[in-house]
Amino acid sequence: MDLYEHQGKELFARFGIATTEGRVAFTPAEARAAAEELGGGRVVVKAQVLTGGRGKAGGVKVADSPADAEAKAAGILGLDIKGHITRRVWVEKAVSIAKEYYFSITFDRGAKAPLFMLSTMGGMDIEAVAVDHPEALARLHLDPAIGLKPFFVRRLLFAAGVPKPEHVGVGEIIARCDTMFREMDAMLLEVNPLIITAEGAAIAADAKVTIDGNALYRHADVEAMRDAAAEDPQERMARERDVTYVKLDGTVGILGNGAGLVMSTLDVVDQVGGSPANFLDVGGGADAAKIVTALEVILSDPKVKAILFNIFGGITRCDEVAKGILAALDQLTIAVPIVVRLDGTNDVEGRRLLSEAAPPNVYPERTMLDAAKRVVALAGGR
Amino acid sequence: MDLYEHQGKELFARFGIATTEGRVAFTPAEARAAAEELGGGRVVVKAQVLTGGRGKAGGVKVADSPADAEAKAAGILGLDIKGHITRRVWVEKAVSIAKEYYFSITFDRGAKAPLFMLSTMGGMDIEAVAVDHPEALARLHLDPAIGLKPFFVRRLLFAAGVPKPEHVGVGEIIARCDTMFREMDAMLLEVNPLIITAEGAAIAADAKVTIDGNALYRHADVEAMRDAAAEDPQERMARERDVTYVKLDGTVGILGNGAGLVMSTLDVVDQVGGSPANFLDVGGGADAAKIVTALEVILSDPKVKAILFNIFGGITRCDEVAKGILAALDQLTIAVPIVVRLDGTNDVEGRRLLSEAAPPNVYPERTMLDAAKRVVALAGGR
Amino acid sequence: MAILVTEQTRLVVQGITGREGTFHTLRNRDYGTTVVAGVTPGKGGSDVDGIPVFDTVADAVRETGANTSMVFVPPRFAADAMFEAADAGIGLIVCIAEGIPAHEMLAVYTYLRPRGIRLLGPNCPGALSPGRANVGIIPAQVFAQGGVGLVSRSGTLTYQIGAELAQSGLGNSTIVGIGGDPVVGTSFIDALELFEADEQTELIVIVGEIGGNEEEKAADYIAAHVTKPVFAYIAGFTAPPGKTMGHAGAIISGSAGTAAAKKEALEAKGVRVGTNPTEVAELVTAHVGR
Amino acid sequence: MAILVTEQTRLVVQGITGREGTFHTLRNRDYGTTVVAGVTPGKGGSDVDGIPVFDTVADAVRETGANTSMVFVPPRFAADAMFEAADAGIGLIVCIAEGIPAHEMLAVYTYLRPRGIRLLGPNCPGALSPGRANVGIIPAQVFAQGGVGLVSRSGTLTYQIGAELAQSGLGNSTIVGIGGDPVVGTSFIDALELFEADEQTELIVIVGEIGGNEEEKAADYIAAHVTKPVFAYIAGFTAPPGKTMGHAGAIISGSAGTAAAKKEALEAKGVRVGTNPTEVAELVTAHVGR
Repeated sequence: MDLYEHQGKELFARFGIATTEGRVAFTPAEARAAAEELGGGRVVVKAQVLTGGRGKAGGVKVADSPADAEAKAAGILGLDIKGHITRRVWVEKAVSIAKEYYFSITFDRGAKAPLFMLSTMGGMDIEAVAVDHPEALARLHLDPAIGLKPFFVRRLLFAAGVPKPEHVGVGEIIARCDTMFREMDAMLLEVNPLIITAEGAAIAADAKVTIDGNALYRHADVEAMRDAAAEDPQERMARERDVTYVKLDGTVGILGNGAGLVMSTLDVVDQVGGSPANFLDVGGGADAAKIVTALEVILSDPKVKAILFNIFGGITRCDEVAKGILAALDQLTIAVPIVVRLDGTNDVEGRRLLSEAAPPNVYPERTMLDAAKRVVALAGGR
Repeated sequence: MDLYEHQGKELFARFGIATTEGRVAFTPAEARAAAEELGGGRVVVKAQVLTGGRGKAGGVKVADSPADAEAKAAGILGLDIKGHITRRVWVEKAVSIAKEYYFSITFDRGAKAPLFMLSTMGGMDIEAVAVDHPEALARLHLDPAIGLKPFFVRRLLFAAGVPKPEHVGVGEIIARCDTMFREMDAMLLEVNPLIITAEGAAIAADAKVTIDGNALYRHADVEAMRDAAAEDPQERMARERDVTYVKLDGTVGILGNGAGLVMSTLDVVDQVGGSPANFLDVGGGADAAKIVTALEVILSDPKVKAILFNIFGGITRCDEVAKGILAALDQLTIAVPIVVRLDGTNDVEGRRLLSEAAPPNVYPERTMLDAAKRVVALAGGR
Repeated sequence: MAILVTEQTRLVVQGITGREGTFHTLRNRDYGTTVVAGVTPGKGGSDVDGIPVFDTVADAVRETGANTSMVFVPPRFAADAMFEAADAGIGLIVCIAEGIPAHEMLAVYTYLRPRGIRLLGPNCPGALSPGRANVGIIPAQVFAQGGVGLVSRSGTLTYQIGAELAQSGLGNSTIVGIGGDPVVGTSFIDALELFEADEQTELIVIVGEIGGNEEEKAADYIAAHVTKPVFAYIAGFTAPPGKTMGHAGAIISGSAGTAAAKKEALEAKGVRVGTNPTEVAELVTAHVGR
Repeated sequence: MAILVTEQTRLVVQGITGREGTFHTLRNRDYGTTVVAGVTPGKGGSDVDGIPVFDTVADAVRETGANTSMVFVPPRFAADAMFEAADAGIGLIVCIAEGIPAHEMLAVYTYLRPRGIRLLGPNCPGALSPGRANVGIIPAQVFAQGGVGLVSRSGTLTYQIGAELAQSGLGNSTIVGIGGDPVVGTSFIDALELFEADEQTELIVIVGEIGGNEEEKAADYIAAHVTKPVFAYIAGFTAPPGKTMGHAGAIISGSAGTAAAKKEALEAKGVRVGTNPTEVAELVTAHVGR
């Protein structure tokens, strides 16, 4: 789950990471009030969107007074930044910037270790730095069996060429970010820029934080930060019902068990001339009720002209899937044809249930390829 | 560093370990006031001494009223328990005891892991339980690379045969004791008895805690608990001056560098007919000032009739030792003869310094055996 | 002789008394797997259809000589269960449970790896050596004994490939589902190493998907260390960039980690890659028929 | 060929710019040890009598190929220094520093052991292979090259024994001080295993002391695995029970761990034990003279 900058900074403050002081605002008037609460001086008004590039898009403005903050917020709220509509801004005290650094911790699945990156060339696109000035980007994997020790922070600071007088301040941010990264189950924690003020202090001036969805059960406070309004309605429905759904642009609704099989099904549908309307993985061990729910999610997309069930049961039992299809036909108004391919655990029983009920508009197929061809034909091609 | 029961319980409370409520008292009147503060009901008055067996010695008494607590404290204060004079008592609320268990964590240097021991046969001498009912004493080493996980606590509870309804309460004590053991750098943490009350609650009813002396620099609060008055004056002087000193009963003062070499010197002095007055290890890299200090410690024992310096320099430099001896002769009034054996790093220079100064009453020897024979002769035998 | 699970497997099931645990344990036993014990704290002394249940894995190992554990507990207890198995001397842990926080898995992995304790999963279907043993949830009826070693990041996709191979008359030495989570215990490379050393395995099929760079690393390993023929299938050619498809394994951003890039990397090292399950089965069949 | 420190040793000294660090580094180099680098954070780019100083061990390893580290930093920074050395790829760490908290050492030991990284110490004098290399604080002039492998829990007592052997005309393959702290990286058994495999070593002398049961475990190991003659000396026959004598190694309580009990355990396995340094030298001389 991705956090807004202001939410990330709320966590920064909790872990003692030096950051900017600010307030979140949903209206221009709130932005003015926030600027007043912050002392009435110069502030920065920043669009809160879950995407990058907001600076270039005009989503970050300096304001010299509360009235100016109100005006700047009015210009930013509602702004479309790469398809994300700005619905909130963060108003923070302006700080004197002497230098801009970059710091991040990424959960590196390939190396099976957190990757720490630090650069004195911050504030800009770090991927460009990595390409154009690779020597300016210090990259170090932390051995989780050792954990963050002083030597590791020193290596990072020396490798990035941070001047010695700044080691304490920047090192403190690194160490506290490590604590937050672990304790909050973060998958990404990025500070860009990490500012060195004119007085030599280190401050985390931006916050990009992603929390592991599997760990949210123990971070109710983070779960509560979720901005349901910003989510795609179908994807929200899917999440709330615990199925994995990604909306695509085509006409063939696809439901399967297991991410790999569903991806493969998308490929095959594409190869035989169809266009997938979605990716939907019901996961392992789905029962009938979950199948009903998943069908509801698919059907909420009006572009769907036909649906393909591609189930290869392992922990999922085909008889449960068949029951779910029959229950859905019973409970929902389903106008589109459904092609069903059942294989694996309890497949014989599942196929028997379907053939006995013999509902109209349900087309059983025995192989994945045949099922894909059939559903594309029913959907009327691409 | 060993802690008194009441100090251990202070730490227990800090780590949320359920323990008895009480007050420390240095006089019978304070004991009475403590009993009143605790509600005026039944209390237990317990001698605070850094040794076991106080129950048998009459150091633990139940008192029914504050007046009774005062009387019982009067009987306990001043009590000699295995050579330890009782100078403080712990007055605690009496609790209803249904069962007495045993629990401890020991830093097991052989296994290089903490050893957890749990038994439902507590309250008594656990060494006797280990011998007579070994099956009743669950012993488990904790893998430090895993740390305390729920499965480990379960293994311990099941192995010791703790009834299921008590798993939560006893398990909580085990887990919190583990936290304290690590965070306080403990070498031993023993709870005997761990009481199960009539209501089924688990309470740590005694506390025996030893803290790693090498880690005291980060536990100023524990260092402040030290009862300097209860220490041997010479051993205290040695500790404060950072030399390792153990007082023995003989007449030959012994000073060396390195515990092994000093122990060996004791053996050799004994084998050639002498009796060591002490063990004194100046440690590695002692400078002249430390030598003076160490001599002061040895000389504070009036039984010493002669002193043996046995130095084999590695990190310690023999010239520094020689300078220390000469400085001590200068600064202190030394009436006893000193036999000096210098070998190893800078030994030539050290011997030269001594032979040039040629102080009276200082007898150089070239080998450990010769030095031992000489000092025993000078001390007049055993 | 197959790899990982064989006639030597002596299985203990952690979470045996749960609904799924019981169902799949009994299916595994019905298949012929030697299931010696189950573990559910507090149910020690009972049994599941004759399989003795213990309070701790240590008890199960001591009493039954279990050497392999299958973890079927809810995700928030799974890391604890894996540590318990490792601490009790289990040599192979098969973790079916999914939804385990990545940081917990990192701690488990970091502990197991230098100690040589094998972990399959989490969020994996287990391993099946047809005719020998089945540990996990792979539907065994799909697979026949033979010479194809099959290793996959995906569960159900593995069954699909297996079924296609079976229709072509090809059997398997072992089918290994390594799981698609950010941190899994066994990599493609680990499985390739085992298959290369296994006499029964004549050729190897790896089933990958978009995201990460495990397939690319496998390609390098194959070029350097694998003498047996290797085929591959990659899922996700039509996945749009920047979307998370199901498990965390399937994240793509930019060109790296795409199905096309993986296909290219594998083919550069001589691995023949199919673009759908039928095609990979055809490639293998054509090779064997030569 | 000697063990642990040899002509192949390429030494980096952590804490080289401290007073003791500089003194012993230069002594080690004067002896002939290949000292390639020093590390002091913030002093990277400087040198100590021509030895380049780096900010981190990783830099030192990359630039100089260091394979052995000597740790000469204050005790509260020593655990960090050892982790740094291990993380940088150092294979042998020799920790001279003493006074390190036991729990910190436990963490270091637990990390190093399963990864095969050797640690000598802490609170040890290091290792000396006469004529080849000296890493640590052992006064080299006492020892000559020869066939006696010497391993000891005590620093200065080792010098004493070495001096007695030298007076009898006997030299050493390697002198290893394993340290007397509650947690040390190398045990008697580890050293015995290395000496047994070392061609230069003809016989082995172990120097133990009261406390713990390392000598007893060594006795069992010797009976099972060591073919070369082993002699021993134990210090502490006159130590009173229940007193802590110097380092934590020397705690005795009751009969277990006493010098007499250790002597008995060793003699039961055929190890000849002297009760003072002169006697052990006489036993060895008599054996060699046979």
